[in-house]
This record gives sequence, structure tokens and C-alpha cells, in this order.
Amino acid sequence: MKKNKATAALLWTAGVVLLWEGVAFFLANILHDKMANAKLPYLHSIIYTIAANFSEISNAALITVSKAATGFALGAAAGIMLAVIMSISKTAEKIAFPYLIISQMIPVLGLAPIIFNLVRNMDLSRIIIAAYLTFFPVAANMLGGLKSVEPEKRELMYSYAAKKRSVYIKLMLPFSLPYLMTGLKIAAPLSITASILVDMLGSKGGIGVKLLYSLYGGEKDIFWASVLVCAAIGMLSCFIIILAEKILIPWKKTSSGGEE
Amino acid sequence: GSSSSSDSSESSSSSSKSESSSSESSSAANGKLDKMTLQLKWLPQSQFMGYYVAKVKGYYEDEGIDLEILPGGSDIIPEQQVYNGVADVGVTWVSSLLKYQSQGWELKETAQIFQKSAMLLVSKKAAGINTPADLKGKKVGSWFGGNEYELYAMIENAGLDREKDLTLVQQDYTMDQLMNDEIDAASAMTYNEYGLLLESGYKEEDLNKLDMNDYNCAMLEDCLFSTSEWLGKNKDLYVRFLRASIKGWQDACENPEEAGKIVYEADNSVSLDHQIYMAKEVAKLVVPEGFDKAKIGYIDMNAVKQTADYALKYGLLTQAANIDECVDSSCWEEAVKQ
Amino acid sequence: MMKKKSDILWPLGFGAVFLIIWQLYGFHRLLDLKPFQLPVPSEIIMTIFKNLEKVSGDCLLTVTGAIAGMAIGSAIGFAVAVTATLFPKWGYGGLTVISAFNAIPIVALSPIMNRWFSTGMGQKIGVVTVVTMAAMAINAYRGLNDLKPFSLDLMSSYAADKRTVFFRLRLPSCLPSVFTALKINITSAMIAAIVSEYFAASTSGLGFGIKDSLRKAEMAMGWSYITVSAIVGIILYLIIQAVERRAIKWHASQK
Amino acid sequence: MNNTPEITIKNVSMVYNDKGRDVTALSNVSLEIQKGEFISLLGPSGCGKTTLLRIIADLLQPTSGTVEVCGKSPREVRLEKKYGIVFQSPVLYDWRTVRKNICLPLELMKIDKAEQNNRVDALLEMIGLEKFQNHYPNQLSGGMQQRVGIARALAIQPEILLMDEPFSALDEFTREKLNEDLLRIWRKTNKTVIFVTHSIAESVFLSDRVCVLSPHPGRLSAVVDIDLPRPRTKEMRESPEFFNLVTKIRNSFEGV
Amino acid sequence: MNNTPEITIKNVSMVYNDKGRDVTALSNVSLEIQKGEFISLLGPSGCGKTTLLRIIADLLQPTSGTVEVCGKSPREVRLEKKYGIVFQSPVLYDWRTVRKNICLPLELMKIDKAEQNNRVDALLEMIGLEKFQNHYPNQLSGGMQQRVGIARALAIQPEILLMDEPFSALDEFTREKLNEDLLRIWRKTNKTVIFVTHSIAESVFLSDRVCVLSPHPGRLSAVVDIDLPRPRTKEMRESPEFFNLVTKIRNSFEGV
Ligand SMILES: Nc1ncnc2c1ncn2[C@@H]1O[C@H](COP(=O)(O)OP(=O)(O)OP(=O)(O)O)[C@@H](O)[C@H]1O
Ligand SMILES: Nc1ncnc2c1ncn2[C@@H]1O[C@H](COP(=O)(O)OP(=O)(O)OP(=O)(O)O)[C@@H](O)[C@H]1O
Ligand SMILES: [Mg+2]
Ligand SMILES: [Mg+2]
Repeated sequence: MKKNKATAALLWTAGVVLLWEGVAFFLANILHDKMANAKLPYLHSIIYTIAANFSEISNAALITVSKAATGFALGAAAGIMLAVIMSISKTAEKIAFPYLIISQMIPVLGLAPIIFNLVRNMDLSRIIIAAYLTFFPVAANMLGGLKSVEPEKRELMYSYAAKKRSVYIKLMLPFSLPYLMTGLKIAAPLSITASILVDMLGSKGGIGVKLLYSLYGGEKDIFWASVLVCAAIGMLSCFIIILAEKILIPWKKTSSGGEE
Repeated sequence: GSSSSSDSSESSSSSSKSESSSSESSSAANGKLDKMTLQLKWLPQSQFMGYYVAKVKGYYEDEGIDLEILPGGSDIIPEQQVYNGVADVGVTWVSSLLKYQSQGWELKETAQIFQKSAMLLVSKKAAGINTPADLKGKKVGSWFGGNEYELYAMIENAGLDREKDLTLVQQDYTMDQLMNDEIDAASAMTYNEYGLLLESGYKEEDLNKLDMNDYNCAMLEDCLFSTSEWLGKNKDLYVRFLRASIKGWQDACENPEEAGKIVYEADNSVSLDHQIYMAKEVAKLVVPEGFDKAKIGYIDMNAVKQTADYALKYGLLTQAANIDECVDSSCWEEAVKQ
Repeated sequence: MMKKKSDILWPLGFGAVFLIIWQLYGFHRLLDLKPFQLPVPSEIIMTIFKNLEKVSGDCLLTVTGAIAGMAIGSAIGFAVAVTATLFPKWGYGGLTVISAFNAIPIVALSPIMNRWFSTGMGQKIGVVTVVTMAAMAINAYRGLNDLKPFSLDLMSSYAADKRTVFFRLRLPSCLPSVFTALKINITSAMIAAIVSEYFAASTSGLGFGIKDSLRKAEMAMGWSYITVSAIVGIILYLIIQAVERRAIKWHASQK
Repeated sequence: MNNTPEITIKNVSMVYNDKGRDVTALSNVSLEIQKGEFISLLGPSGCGKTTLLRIIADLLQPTSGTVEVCGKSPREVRLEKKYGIVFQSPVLYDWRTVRKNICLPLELMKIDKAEQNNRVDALLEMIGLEKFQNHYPNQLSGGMQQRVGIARALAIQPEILLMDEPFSALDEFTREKLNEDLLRIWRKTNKTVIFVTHSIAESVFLSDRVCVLSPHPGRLSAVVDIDLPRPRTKEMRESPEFFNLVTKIRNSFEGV
Repeated sequence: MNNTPEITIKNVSMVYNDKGRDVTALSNVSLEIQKGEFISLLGPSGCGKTTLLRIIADLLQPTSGTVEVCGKSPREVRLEKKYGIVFQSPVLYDWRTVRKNICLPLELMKIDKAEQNNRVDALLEMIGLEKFQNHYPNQLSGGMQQRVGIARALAIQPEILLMDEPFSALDEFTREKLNEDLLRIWRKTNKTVIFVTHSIAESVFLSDRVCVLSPHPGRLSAVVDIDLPRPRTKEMRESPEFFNLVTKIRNSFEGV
């Protein structure tokens, strides 16, 4: 099994690399696209850039990741809380849900000044914005999970006249865990995006700043290096959630049945 | 309206600036520095070298100021940052400031750092755009969001209709569209995008550039501003800030190489070469030929008027700006007295 | 029936109260905002009506891009989930790879897409496609694989081939997850389309309007655009929800 | 035994409505159950036994009619946590082991750890699953799952025990053993038990009274008093009285 | 009847492994089943009946030992779609109505519409759910769901019918009726049936042979030939031979 996974991962890496290099080659040498280097530079050249600027890029990445972690934690917490509140009270759901969706339509450009004005602290504002950008997938998936609890399982709790709190701790939350994990898998890479966006709200470091500078400074290689690093971190974050899922959901492991 | 504005200002000063306003007079004496924040319009780069030089060389400290420089970004609007109290003073373009003022935001321009417009319209030689009139039928890039009015002025001064005679396209802050021939002419700042074109291998002789200053359509760009209220309460602090800043700008313009290095080290963003290139170009805007560098920050009311006129003419403003209301040069005058 | 009514009345009532407070400068007082920083609803609505033609034109453009991109992105995401399901050994890697796209910010994606597509619409669809892939892939994968106990056994007892198992069992059981993904995607599609327009090589669309207006202190205009995008967003969301109600009546979440 | 009934079911009807299609599950059912009584519900599949149990347990509101338990509404009684329910399907929580599933209601009632452990150990022994206490539900056979559900209901020592076909998935021996265990517990604690089963013999062996429901719509078609002496013994199952009662119920059934 | 067995189970053992804890569900089970034979599996809860059924059906690979069906591997037979299975829990698809659930295997086998409808109508009548054919599974009682599962397995008219406690949730009358229906179908079509039940009487009534499994680990502890004449009638249930066989099996059980 382990071996299989390793070969699969290897194959995937090889596939992605080949595809990337192939398209880059196609653009540059067959289409003779003048912008080939901007559309899709060679992967090896990007990796070379990363290696050449390793300490600089890794420092920036570290800053972004640490911020992303905060944003992710807060966003996930907010998402879980909102989902729980909405599942507790239909009225709350009816009132809140449409406005949550509306809130997602307000771009940061419009929202940021209001938040700045509200909290008057750049660091706190950035954290709030990062959370705002990540909470929705978590909330939507979690709510989906909470609402999928089978009626009989709920009736059992009901028959014990269990308090809402216990119902949530003993039933709703464990039941929704797999759903939550799905939400987190989406939110984890998204929190990198959010963190990068927040980097661009006048931060001093981080991969987002690198991205902006290099984009506007015409440093294509650094730009693509930053993009690649973002993507890699995103993949890693998703992978971590998958790992956490394996540990947190032991009862799902034993599955039966085959298929042609 | 007016009552709410007064309590808003009170709470804003109490929440973020209480320290600076309360310790104002005693600060320098007991060695405690007055905190102050400056909001840049864009990323840290040599465009703002004066402040970095002053900070690194300790000019602000000498004046008893602990200055924090807030970088800008794609979702940051300096006018809002300053008005919201996130920053005390900001850097922005005059036309943009005029617009905010006309909408009721009580902001005042206090010093004009760039005396000239840095805006160019760049095209490849092959496109044959030698004068503004040649723009007819071309695809022309602009960043919009307030950056388009100089271009409008250039187009209309040449007798073209900006709606019918050419196509205006949004640029994405890179020069790729021009390089890729998706547009015929691109907006570019002398100190930034134009330099990038040169750095990416284009030769000066391969390019045509139309300079806003040459076609009488220049509008004023980087200036310093703050809220009237903050200025009222912190006049002394602000004069000290200006004094230090002017000193920084003087040093920077005298020695752009050094300034470029300082900016690069303060926040190593774009490459060192580019910072130095930018510093050199910016120096030309801050201290143009024949300009007395002791007067850095001087507000040329005629230029402000031209800026306001174009802003009105091309629809940014809906009514003529009362430019005397918008400008308060008293601090600057005091700062350059000695 | 009564329930249906309250379904609409509650949020509307809440919305009305919210708007009234806003209109009476309640939030301005609370958050210490000036009317020119955040325009009041009446002003926003008047601005919308004054610029109805332009606003609706821009709106149509953005929504078209958002929907097209979301359709393509969701389709790709779904295809990846299906591949990962049908070839569990090899396909699963695709899910992690696709999640990488979620970590590339729109600010970086937009210029890249500008290179790939010369039109604003192409760029917008490109950005939205990339942004919506992962949510669908991950949700659909869960739905396709989280089957009720023994339901797969039933299929194997009929020696059903993969195709049949997919269409008769996996597809129906993954519908609830797919709808969750669509709900997430409709919001991210709209916002991605809007933000991509900040950088697009065109001067139309809600995003361009928002950026241009807000930067120029035309708050009422900017908020008109934001309002319109929010209204459109919620309508699209409600449409998806209505389809969901019909499509998965049998599911616990619809009770 | 007291003379005021513990549970009074009066004219209860239940109509399930789904898109205009009505299914009448119960129609005008009235029944009085004394405190400490052991009542069995019998009836063809789909006649409304589960529905009636759910109405008593306040898991379902009847379309018309009332249920009173100890002079209170089922809701109040539920809130007093007097019900113990064995559902028709085991309804175990997948994420809890066997032991933890049985513990669940005890945790909810904040019973102290030591007592929890004692009770759970005793119950595990009774259902014969000591060795499987750390297994998850999906690692159990159907009958094992059902036994966990029974243990869970007994754990809280409820005053009123509602059991919906609790032994249907068990072999005859386990079933008989658990029948006896159940009677022992019932006798010791004077519970009121409402017991749904499909086994007429089982209902006779266990109950004070057997109620037979007839289907579509569910009506109470017969109530048979079981006057066999207590305690009931294995041998009684072979007695002619037992046989007569079984036949009587079987006939009241067939008369439907 | 033929002399080469239809199903040959040879030394089959099954060990479930979960995080180092082994549960031996079957140990060295060997059995030969003739074509057209009706075999019942009996045994205490958790002894491995379901496991054995799943191994025969190729839903589970034994840890050791082999199963051959018609000289082929269970896998091949499964691919030939010769199995019809009634699971211990109903396993209905929530998104399909009763009718559509029964239709499912027929759709898969691309049987033509008219024939599908005929078969489903007949089965609906047999299980007494004509009126509920357009209901969804969650609108049915437990017994009704189980009957749908039975109908679905019979719909494809499989050569080998594997039934895991199919009638456990049914009342005695419905159960007896379905017993007879099952025997009728079996006789008509000469199916091989492996039938898991907890009712000794039912197993005697239905089977040619009854196999008793003993638990932990599951072993074949007795195989009892049922030499009652065919067709079996209701009256036989009361006959002394019947009673003797039940007692014999009961004893072989208790000897465990
Ligand atoms: N949720 C529901 N929606 C619609 N109809 C329902 C629902 N639950 C039960 N019914 C119907 O009510 C009737 C009685 O169901 P109930 O579950 O009470 O039967 P039962 O006596 O417990 O049967 P069984 O012995 O098979 O469990 C059945 O006809 C069933 O179809
Ligand atoms: N997936 C599994 N993982 C681990 N152990 C299992 C699993 N399935 C069954 N077992 C164990 O195997 C043994 C036999 O289970 P099986 O389901 O075959 O019993 P059964 O004879 O069908 O019992 P019942 O009559 O209760 O249905 C049990 O002890 C059970 O705990
Ligand atoms: Mg029932
Ligand atoms: Mg079993």
C-alpha cells in the first residue's frame, strides 16, 4: 500500500513536471510565442530561481504561512461557529445565511476601509480580513454536515432530553467531522490566498509582497517562483488536512466491499 | 452632519493618536519620541525615497519623531487610510485628493513633492506614434481609477475624441500588454514602468514616448496630505515632520544612488538596479532643472489649478474645486523658514 | 405553507431593519463613519437607477463570466473527483494538485490569465475556472466515496461495472455534496470575476466599476456596484438552493 | 399496583402527509397502562407500532388525540429523562466504541465515572460483548449491534422502557436469555415496559397484557390479559395455558 | 439432483484484523451444497453467518480456504450475475421509490420495460406493498423496508439466492406467507438457496439441510438433514416429526 502511494505520488509529480515543461516548450519553441516566458516559463527555470533566492523566498513564505495559519484558524473557527449557530436556530439560519452570502460579494477593496475604520489597527484588520476570506467554505460544508445527521441519531439524543450543548458535542460535531474536513481541505489553501491578499494590504513581508513587487517590478522569474511556492504551500496545507483526517476519524477506516 | 463629524474626530484621535497629541510639547525634551505614521500610495520604492532617507539618517528622530511608514498596496486607498485614522499623513496624487475633498472628506494638501508629472505614453517605434494626434485609431492603455485624466487631456488637446477616435484599455500594472502588442501605447511612469521596459531589453531608440509635461496636460502627482483636524492639533509635530522629510528628499535628490540603496535595504523589494534607476528619475521630478532644492515641497498654485481644471473638464470633479480651501501650505512655509 | 412564508419574511424583515438603521445613519454613528465614506441605501438606490443602463450592462458581463467560469471550473473539478474515484490509486493525487490552485491568489492569477487570453472575458473565465475547481473536486470526491454501508456491496452483487456503479449509486449519493460545492462556488465565482476585472484588459464589468469608483471617491457609485453584485450573488445562490430542494428531496438535509 | 394509569393514550390518530398523499398510521387508539405494567404491542408489519411508541416517547406529535404519562405530557416526561428507548434499528454512533456507546446516556446524565463503569461492565456481561467493548459499531454483526442498543437503553435505568423489536436479530438462545434478564430487571425496578415484538410467544412470556394492532389504518383490535403467574419460567413456555394464550392472540390476529 | 456439488466450501477461515486486534469469524468451515438445495444457516449472534454468506457472494475474501461455485470462483459467478442477495439490513437507495428500488437490478440487466413492470407488479403484490410503490424508503416501516429488499433480490430470478435474516422484522403471518411464497418460487425455478435465520422452526420448515455454526471462532458444529416431505404445508409445522427436528437442532445448538 505504502509503496503504491509513493509510486503514485512520484508518477503524479513526473506527470505534472512533464506537462508543464511540454506546454512551456510548445509555447516557446513551436508557437514561438513572444510572451511564452510570461504565460508559462519552464518549470526548471522557476525552480532554479527559487533555489537561487532560497533564503529570501523561504523567509517570505514563512511569514505568509504563519499569517495564513492564524487566518485559517480564525476563519475555520468562525465558519464552524456560524454553521453551528445556523443549525441550532432555523431562524438564525434564515436571517444570517442570505447576509453571509452577500458579505462574500463585497470585495476587500470596499470592505477594508470599513474594517480599518472599525478596528483601527492594521494587524487586527488583516487577521479579520483573512478570516473573512476563508470562513465560507468551512461554514457551508459544516452546515451541510450538521444538516445531514440522520434523524434517528438525533432522536436518540432527544429521547435523553440532552441539552443542546451535549447534542452538539456528542452527536452533531463528531458526525460532521468528515464534512468539516472537506471544508478545511478547501479552506486551507484558500487561507494562503487570503494571507497573500492581506500581505498586499500594506504589509512589510511575506510571499504576497514578493508577488506584488515582482509583478509590478517586472521580475517575471521571481513572480513565477512566488506563484509556484504559493501553490506548493497550498498543496502541502491540503495534505496536512488529509493527514489530520486520517487520525481524527478512526471509525471510517474499516470500509468493506469491492468493485469491478 | 456637523455634530456627528465632531464626535467622530474625537474618538479617532483618542483611539489611535492619543499618545502623539498628548505628549506633543514635552516629547523632544524628555527624549520620548512622538509616534507618527505615513501612508504611502504604493509599494515601498524609490518613489518615496525622501522619507526612507530621512528615517535611516535619523532626521525624524532628530526632530523627536518616531515615524512608521505604511506601505500601500492594491487594495489600499491613502485618503481613506488617513481619514480613518489608520495613518496620520499620506501620499497621494493631487487630482485624487481634489476628488475626495469635493466629496466632503476634510483633507488638506500640505506639500507638493513632485513638481512635474511623471506620466508618459510609451509606444513602440513601429506603431508610429510621434505626436498625440497619431493616437487616432490606436489601442491605448491606462490604469484608470483616477490615473486616466492626463491621458484624456492629451487626447482631447490633440483634437481627438476619446470615445470614438481610439480605444482605451485597462492596463494591469505590467508592461506585458505593450510588449505583447495587445495595445499600441501604454501608460508608464518615467521612474517605473518606462525603466522596466528598458531593463527588459528595449532600447530608448526603439520607443516613442509622449511626455505629459511637453503637451501641457500634466497634472500634479505625489503630494503630502492630512486631515484638517489632525493638522489643527498637531501643527508643530507636522512642521517637524516636514522639515525632516525635506531634508531627506534633499539628500536623496543629491545622491540618488545612495537613496536607491537605502530604499532597497529598508525593504528589499524590487532589484537594487531598478531602485537606483527610479531614484534618479524621481529626483528629476522633485527637483526639476532650475528648481531650488531648498523649496522641496513647494505648492505651485498654478499647477494645482491646471490639475483641478483638467479634473473638472474630464469629469472627475462635478464642480470646480475651491483650490484655496484644498491647500494649506502654512506648515510647509514654516518648515522651510530657517 | 406558513413555513414557506416565514422563510422569506424573516430575512426580509431583518433586512428591512438593517436597511432602516443604515438609512438613518445608525451604522455611521456606531462605526464612526461619515456619509461620504459609506453612502446610505437611498443614495445607493438612486445611483443605481440613475446609471441603470451602465450598471446592468456591467452586471451582465460579470455574471456571464462568473457563470461560464464556474461551469467550466466545476466541471473540471468534478471530472478530477470522478477520476480519483474510478482510479483510487492513481487519481487521488489529482485532488491535492488541484487544491494547489486554490492557493494562487487572484491578484497573481489575473495577470497570468491576461497573458493567456487577450480579451477581458477570456481572462475572467480563466480566473473563475481556476478558483472554482478545488471546492468542487474535494466535495464531489467525498460525496462519491462516502457511501452508505453495504450500498456498494449491493452493486457488486449485481456485478455492476464501474460505469453503472457510478451512475446508479455514486452520482445520486454525491448530489448533496455537489450542491454544497456549488453554493461555495457561486460566491467565489462572483467575487473572483469581480476581482479579476480590477486587472482585466477591459473597462467594463462590476469589478472595474467598483475599483474605479472607490479609488475615485465615488462611494455611492462604488457601493451601487457592490449592491448589484450582492443582489445578483444571492439570486444565483437561491436558484441553486431551489434546484437542490428539487433534486435531493430524499436527503436528510432537506427535512 | 396503583389504580390511576401511568400512561393514558386517548383517541390518538396519526396521519403522515407527504405531498398530498396521506398515510393513516394510527386511527383512534386508546389505551391505559398501569405503573409497572409490562405491555406488548403486536401487529402486522406497517400497522403503526413504531409510530405509537414514538408518540408516547414524544418523538412524534399525533395528528389528534392525547397521551398523558403520570398526568403529564410526554414532553415533560421526556425532559425528566424517564424514557429509555430501544429503536428498531440499532442507531449506534459510528465514532464511539461499543463501551462508549453504552456510556453515552450516562455521560449525559453526569453519572460519576465509577458508577458508569460498574453499570457498563454489568451490561456488557449481560449482552455478552465484554470482548468487543473497544470495537466500533461497523465491526460488529447485526445482532451484536442490536444488543449494544439494548444495553444503552437499560444503562440509564429508566422508569419507562420503550422497546421496538429489540430481539429481532438475535438467535433463540440469546433471545431467551435476554428475555429472562429483562424480566429480572423489570421485576427488580418496577419499570413500565412497552415492548414491540413480532413473536407472539415472546409477548406472552413477557407481558401482563398484549395489545394487537390491525393495519391500515392502525387500530387497537384486541387486548389480551396474560394471567400467567410471575415469575415466568422456561417451563411455562411448554404449558397448555401458554399455548392457549398464544392461540388466542394468533386468532385475534387472524381475525383482522 | 446432481451429485457434483453446486457450492463447495473448503477449509474456509476468516480473520478480521483491525489495528493488531484479530477477530476470528470463521475457522475451517467446509460444506458442500447441491444444486437446487435449500440450506439454512443457524447460529448464535456474531458466529459468522453473515461472514460466510459474504464470502460465498464474493463480497469478502477469506483469509484462507477456498469456495467454488459450479466449479468456478465466486468472483466469476458473481460476474455472471447469478447471485441474488438479501442483506441483513435493507440497503435501499434513499433516492429511489419502492418501485424503483425493486427495479434497480432489472434496469442493470437491461431487461425490457414491459417485463420489468410485470415482475415488479407481481413482487409488489407478493410483499403487499402495491399501495406504497411510490413511497421513498424513509417513509416506510422497518418491516416494509425489509420486504422491499426481499423483492429486489427475487426480481432478477437469480440461480443462487443468499438471504441474510430476510424475515426478521416481519410479523408471524407475513413471515409465514412469505415463507410459502419463497418455497413456491424455489420449487418452480430450482434455485439454490442459502438462508440465514434465527428461527429454528423456520429453518426446519424451509430447508433441505440446516447447518449450525458455533461461535468464537465460527465452526460448523452440526448439519441436520430435514427429511420432511415436499411440498411443506402449514400442518406439518404441528407434526411430531417437525417438533423432533426442531428439538434436535435446538439440542445441537445447546451443545455448543
Ligand atoms: N416518516 C414517514 N412518512 C410517511 N409515512 C410513514 C412514515 N413513517 C411511517 N410511515 C407509515 O406509517 C405506517 C406505520 O409505520 P410504523 O413504522 O409505525 O409501522 P410498524 O408497525 O412499526 O411496522 P414494522 O413492524 O414493519 O416496523 C406505515 O404504513 C408507514 O408507511
Ligand atoms: N468489518 C468487520 N471488522 C471486524 N470484525 C468484524 C467485521 N464484521 C464482522 N466482524 C466480526 O466477525 C464476527 C462474525 O460476524 P458476522 O456478522 O458474520 O456474525 P453473524 O453470524 O452474522 O451474527 P448476527 O446473527 O448477529 O448477524 C463477529 O464477532 C464480528 O464482531
Ligand atoms: Mg416498526
Ligand atoms: Mg449477520
